[in-house]
Amino acid sequence: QDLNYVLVSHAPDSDSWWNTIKNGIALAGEQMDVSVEYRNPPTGDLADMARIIEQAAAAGPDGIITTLSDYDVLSGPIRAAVDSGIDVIIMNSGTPEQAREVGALMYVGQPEYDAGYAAGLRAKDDGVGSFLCVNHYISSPSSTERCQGFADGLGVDLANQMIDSGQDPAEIKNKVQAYLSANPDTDAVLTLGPTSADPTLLALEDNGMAGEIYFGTFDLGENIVQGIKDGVIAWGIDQQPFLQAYLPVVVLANYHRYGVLPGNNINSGPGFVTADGLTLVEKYAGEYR
Amino acid sequence: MSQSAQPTPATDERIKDISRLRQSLIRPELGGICGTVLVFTFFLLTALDSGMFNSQGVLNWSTVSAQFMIIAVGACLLMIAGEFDLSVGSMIGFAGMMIAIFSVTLGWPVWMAILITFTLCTALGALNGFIVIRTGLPSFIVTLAFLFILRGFTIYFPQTLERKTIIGGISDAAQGDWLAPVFGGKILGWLFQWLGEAGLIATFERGTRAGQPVVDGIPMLIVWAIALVFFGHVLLTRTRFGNWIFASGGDAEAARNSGVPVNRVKILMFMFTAFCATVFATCQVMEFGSAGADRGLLKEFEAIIAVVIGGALLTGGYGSVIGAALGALIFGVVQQGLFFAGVESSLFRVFLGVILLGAVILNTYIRRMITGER
Amino acid sequence: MSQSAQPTPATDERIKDISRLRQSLIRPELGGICGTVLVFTFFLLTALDSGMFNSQGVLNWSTVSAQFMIIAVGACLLMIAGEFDLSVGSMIGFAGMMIAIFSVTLGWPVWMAILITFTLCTALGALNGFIVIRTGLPSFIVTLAFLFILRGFTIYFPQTLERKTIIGGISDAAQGDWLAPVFGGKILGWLFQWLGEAGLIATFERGTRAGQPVVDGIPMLIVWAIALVFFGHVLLTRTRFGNWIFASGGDAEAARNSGVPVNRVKILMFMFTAFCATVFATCQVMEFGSAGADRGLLKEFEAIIAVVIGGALLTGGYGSVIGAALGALIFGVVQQGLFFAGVESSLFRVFLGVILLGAVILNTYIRRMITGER
Amino acid sequence: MNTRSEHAPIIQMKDIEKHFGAVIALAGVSIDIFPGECHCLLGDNGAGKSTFIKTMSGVHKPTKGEIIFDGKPMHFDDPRDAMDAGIATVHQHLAMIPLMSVSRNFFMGNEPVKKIAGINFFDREKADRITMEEMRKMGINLRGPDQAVGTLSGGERQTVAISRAVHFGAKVLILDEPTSALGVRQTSNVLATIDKVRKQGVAVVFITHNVRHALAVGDRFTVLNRGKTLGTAQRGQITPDELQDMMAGGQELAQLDDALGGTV
Amino acid sequence: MNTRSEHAPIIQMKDIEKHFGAVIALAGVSIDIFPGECHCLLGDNGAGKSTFIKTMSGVHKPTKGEIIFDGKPMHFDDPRDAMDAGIATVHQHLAMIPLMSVSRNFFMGNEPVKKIAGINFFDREKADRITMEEMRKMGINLRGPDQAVGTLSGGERQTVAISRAVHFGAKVLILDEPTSALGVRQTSNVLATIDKVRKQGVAVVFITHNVRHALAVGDRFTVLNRGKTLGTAQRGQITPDELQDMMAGGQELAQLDDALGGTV
Ligand SMILES: Nc1ncnc2c1ncn2[C@@H]1O[C@H](COP(=O)(O)OP(=O)(O)OP(=O)(O)O)[C@@H](O)[C@H]1O
Ligand SMILES: Nc1ncnc2c1ncn2[C@@H]1O[C@H](COP(=O)(O)OP(=O)(O)OP(=O)(O)O)[C@@H](O)[C@H]1O
Ligand SMILES: [Mg+2]
Ligand SMILES: [Mg+2]
Repeated sequence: QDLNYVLVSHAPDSDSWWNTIKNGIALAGEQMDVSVEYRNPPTGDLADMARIIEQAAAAGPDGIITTLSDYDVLSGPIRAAVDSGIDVIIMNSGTPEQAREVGALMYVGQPEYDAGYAAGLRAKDDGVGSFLCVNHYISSPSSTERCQGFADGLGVDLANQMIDSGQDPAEIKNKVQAYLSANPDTDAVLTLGPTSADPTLLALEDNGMAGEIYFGTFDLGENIVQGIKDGVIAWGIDQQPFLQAYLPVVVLANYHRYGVLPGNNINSGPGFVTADGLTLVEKYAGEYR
Repeated sequence: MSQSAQPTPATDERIKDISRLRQSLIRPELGGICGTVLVFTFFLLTALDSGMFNSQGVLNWSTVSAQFMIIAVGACLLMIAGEFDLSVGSMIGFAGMMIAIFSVTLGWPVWMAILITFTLCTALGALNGFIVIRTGLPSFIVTLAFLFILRGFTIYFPQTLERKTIIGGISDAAQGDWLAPVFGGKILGWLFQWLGEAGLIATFERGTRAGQPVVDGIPMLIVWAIALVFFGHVLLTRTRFGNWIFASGGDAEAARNSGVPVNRVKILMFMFTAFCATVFATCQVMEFGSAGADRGLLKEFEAIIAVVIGGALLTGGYGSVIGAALGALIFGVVQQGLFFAGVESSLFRVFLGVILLGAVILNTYIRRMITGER
Repeated sequence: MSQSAQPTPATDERIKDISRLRQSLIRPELGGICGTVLVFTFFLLTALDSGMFNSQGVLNWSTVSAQFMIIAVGACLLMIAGEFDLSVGSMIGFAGMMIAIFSVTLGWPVWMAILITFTLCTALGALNGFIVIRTGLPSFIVTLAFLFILRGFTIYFPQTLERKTIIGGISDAAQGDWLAPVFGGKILGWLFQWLGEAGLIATFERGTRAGQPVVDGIPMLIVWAIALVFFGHVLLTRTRFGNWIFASGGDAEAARNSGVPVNRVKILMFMFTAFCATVFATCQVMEFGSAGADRGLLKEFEAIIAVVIGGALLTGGYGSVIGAALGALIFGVVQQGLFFAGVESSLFRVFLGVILLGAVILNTYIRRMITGER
Repeated sequence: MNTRSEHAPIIQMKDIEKHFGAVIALAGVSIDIFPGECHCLLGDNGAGKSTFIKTMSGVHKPTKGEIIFDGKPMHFDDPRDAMDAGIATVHQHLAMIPLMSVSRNFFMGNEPVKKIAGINFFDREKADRITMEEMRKMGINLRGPDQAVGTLSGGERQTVAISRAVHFGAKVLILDEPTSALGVRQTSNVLATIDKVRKQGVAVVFITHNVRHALAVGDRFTVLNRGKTLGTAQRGQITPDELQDMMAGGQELAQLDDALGGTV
Repeated sequence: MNTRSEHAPIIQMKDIEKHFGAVIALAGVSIDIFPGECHCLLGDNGAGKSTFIKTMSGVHKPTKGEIIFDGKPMHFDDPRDAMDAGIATVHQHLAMIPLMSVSRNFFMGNEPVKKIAGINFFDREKADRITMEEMRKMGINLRGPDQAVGTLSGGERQTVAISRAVHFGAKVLILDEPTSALGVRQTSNVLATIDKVRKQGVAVVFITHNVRHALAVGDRFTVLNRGKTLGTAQRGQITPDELQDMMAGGQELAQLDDALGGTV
């Protein structure tokens, strides 16, 4: 284990989606025989995240894998890390251009706005004209970007179609129901991950709109996969977090050992997971998917 | 003796008169009652046609209020006993996670997982109380420490055991279990079925359940909330233990001198708070079939807010469970009502803060009238 | 009179002896000092070769500790004055957002944005204090309301004005501003330049800044922290106002009777807390160039924890700014050190809770020795 | 009145010591209390009077020494044990909770219960009725049983506390400086109550700094000084001046008294 | 001692009324205080004594009435104004903060300052020195000036409070029941201090429930009853029994006193 990589995320401790990431780097570390670490700001405060990147740089690893969820905040520390001789790969959020700007080797991921936009276009094709975006993490900018992208893809104004649902499942469920009964002509529901998708599923089941209303979601989870299977959820946008974590480790290890580097960025998503070909997805949802 | 027996004459020329009506009105719950009337009036006027008051809408805000009520009852009794619990939210997350780990990861029967979790969590509540009693530290600090410790374990356990922070599959495990429906089931389904058939409540017009009534029963969550409020209210006002709770919070030293087992009362109240949090967690886990490491965030504040809106005194010795329940109702109705009324949702927090301030000022005024405090 | 003048004989047969050494050791900061020594020993043993103690590493945990210190100083003085501020975290988010909105959305010069934000936020602090004083409500409740109100506005404003919850581009706006570097700049650049050239600290290996030292100065954040700690310490221990702070927190009624302007002291301390939060927010915004709606979450607890670890009494009237600064240092070093030591990060909260409990118990013991309290 | 020779003592405190950490509050105090007597406990501030009666009423456990109650050695684990045995105490810092109603305060720790469906409920009507009655007996007209104690005057509170102790059939009634903050009228009220209670055969332990209050109702007088007893005197065996001197620790005050006309 | 005829009054309180919401605490009280006299304020619990002296010391603003200090009408906005004018008060509920050191308490609200670089700093050495000195004068041996007040006994705290008031050159010293919780020795200490202070020409207002304490040092006696004054009497114009009767509201107590030997 001569090589040593650190992955710094922007997610608070409890965000379940990042598990896949943790599992991804752990597996890659094992397979490539390098040591990997996962770090994150406990409350999801991006300013704290900047400090963690600085800390990681101070510890002098061979490479840092990190997100670029706010270019303003993170570009400084990342560039400093790059300049002090540490190789950096940007994953998950940010854009390829921004990654190049800060001097990262490459970008692996799915820009949030673009993913939302793609989903919006797809929904527009399916005849959706209005929607409800269930934002369970309103204070985080990337979640708002997803909703904004979706609205722009549909070509409508976001306005009041995004709700601050909080993270309590019962509150999410009841808020979705409240919104839908107050706005019965809503065409579609968009959730931003398992935290909001699971209660929304129950809410739709309860008020009989399951299968009736157009339902799309970001990210996968056990219940989401089940929902897709049952035909309640039209699609899940899979940005394949596993790849976002796994590939950078592999790339870095190979680069450091053999000097080989892919010539381009890797778009891990957006891939739309629909009812077709769900077996593996189902098996590993929440763990590697 | 009789000759010196008029220290307070029946009428006191030094006190201006207070009308009978006003006197019969001032009760600890008055603030809560006013608030409830106000809130309902407001939403009846602004959101009547938004579906907030049809059967579905009513169930909607009732469920949310019931949630708040469950934790508010525990927080209320504990606050009257003079202590505080900031670890309620973390306890909710922790309890849910324990049930999931026991039943899914370890594969125990669900009833056993639930019972062991209840034991474990009330024991943790007792530990909280024990530390507060033994060290004499303010419960704010002790339970703040537990807020962090419990949340840390809630994230750490599933991550090391299952490599994820949401554990699902509890619904499957709970299939056919005898205890699970006590928390996750619904009652009176036949009544709503009948109401639906009789056309008294709306039925689904489309979708998988077309023809069924939109409300197919009362969730056990609401039953638990009512039961706990009833239990708490009777305990507080109708039993000697209730008197001890007031006494412990009013002045622990004086109560101890009078023979009230203050330490026991306080520890029991910490355990009861933990119990309520566990009920909350169990209902949630049984309804949603999964436990997440982020469940219950900030619930401690919500419980305290409901209790304080309901007229309890933050420093103990004064309050009412009915008041706390009304506080929870106000909280739930406002939160959901804003959605029905279509108010920009990020303003909810602003409303909450303003309501809290207003309610507390009103309650202080009422309390001063009742107790003659200065 | 002289004949009755021995109420306490020089030696009292009813008090057992306490050694001189022990007596000279017991000071309010003792807990903080012990903790600091312990923490540094621990990390020197476990994380020495992890880069924690090279120039970059030191700067890293110093910066984090400095952040905690800035809000801890305010919280400490306020707590000694007998009050509490739960709205610190929201105030940080709010202040940052205001600066961003003024300078980016409204296009005002940055210095004006900063000055107006400072005015606005200290005015809000004064409002907090004013409500507490006028209504006699516990500051826990009042500032809890403000926690929600301010956070609500921090989300609402950028969303309605800019349709996003993060506002960037402040760095560009701050270019050439005279006030911005006071918060976002660095000092002693020449010293580090020289150290780098002399090969005493690491330099960048590549990029546009190749050859420059990795640490190119001491951030103003650290300067602010030191300045505020110094100011707070002198104010508290060396001025009459400091005596008034102690008195207001120790017993407001007694202080008032002795002619201490308690209300003024408390309101000023609320304003100072808000000022510290605004300093924190401004440094952050100037360093990172953007303001987000989620900045400062839970910072109120972190401030209180640092203060309490540093030996202040939650109920007021006792504490030390140096202690609070040490508490912040411990907090920062532990938080960053665990990363250096490679400990599973979800366990951080567990550590934090345990350290908090341990520190508070130790401090209580020390305080009882000092004050003879029972 | 002084029934000392007729009865066995109801409480014997033998060689009681009590240490608080580094402070020795009691260094071996022995006292006998007889039924129907009013035993005055006098002494300087910090002499240990409150500490002494707290060991008697089960609040503190003595570090050393023995308590013999009704002929049997007793170990009180907490105040309830002492109360159950018949020792009622009105503490120096009032054992009343201002925010609670008079009737709840009156029965605090001794609530009457009635069984409904096998469960013990607090019998509020009974509590209210008894409270109103007892208060009327003591000459206090309440607005109602649910009036908060916080609205009563100091003298009234003291009276509630004493009548509570008497009501619960105490064999021993301990009063810790009940008159120190009271006006003349309230004071004579309290003293009259003590007199009445004593005549009912209850043993009264009465702590005061005021020699005249002590002499007004006391049968025997024990003076504590710095955690030790200076001995017990019978009524009539001691003059007020002697008692005063003992309390102040001997002749020290003579000159001062002179200057002020000997009227302290 | 009674310098009444020689001087103009230092404080005249004219027709003071004070209402708290629905409670009329003072219903028009007038009093003159002369330099060098000890003016005793007596009365039942709740008669309004504390409220009255609080209006005098600037804690409360009177609802009606006028305060004339040294011949000029005065309006005290807060206690500092009164202190600056030379009125020092030792309040019934002690104005001491247990967690703070003796020297900080001694100077609370009156901290000595020294200028360093144009900034006023709290002059600690001076504060410590003066405190130790004053305490020694009063016969209290402190461990050090930074000993916390919480470690002092009740009598010692009272003494600190009084010596603080005297030290700051008060022209008027107001003491609200300074002796109510004190032992005999501490009480005589306090009375001796009052005597000494009075002889220095300071006007003392002394509130007590104890007729004997009042008679020991008082020059004039004013009795308050239910917010009104029953008039002021000169020393020698009134017998202790008359005073006692006035305080208790007349003859009501006669029979009770009989039963208890007239020694209340
Ligand atoms: N819980 C305690 N911890 C430590 N010391 C104590 C405690 N209680 C009392 N003491 C000390 O024991 C001694 C006796 O105190 P106690 O209260 O019994 O005196 P007292 O005779 O009742 O005085 P007073 O007349 O002022 O009420 C004092 O020195 C006091 O400081
Ligand atoms: N801040 C206040 N608010 C309302 N009522 C008050 C206030 N302060 C005093 N009172 C009332 O005013 C009356 C006079 O009180 P005060 O404290 O002046 O009596 P006192 O003569 O000092 O009695 P004591 O001898 O018991 O000290 C009482 O009825 C009291 O309840
Ligand atoms: Mg005592
Ligand atoms: Mg008074």
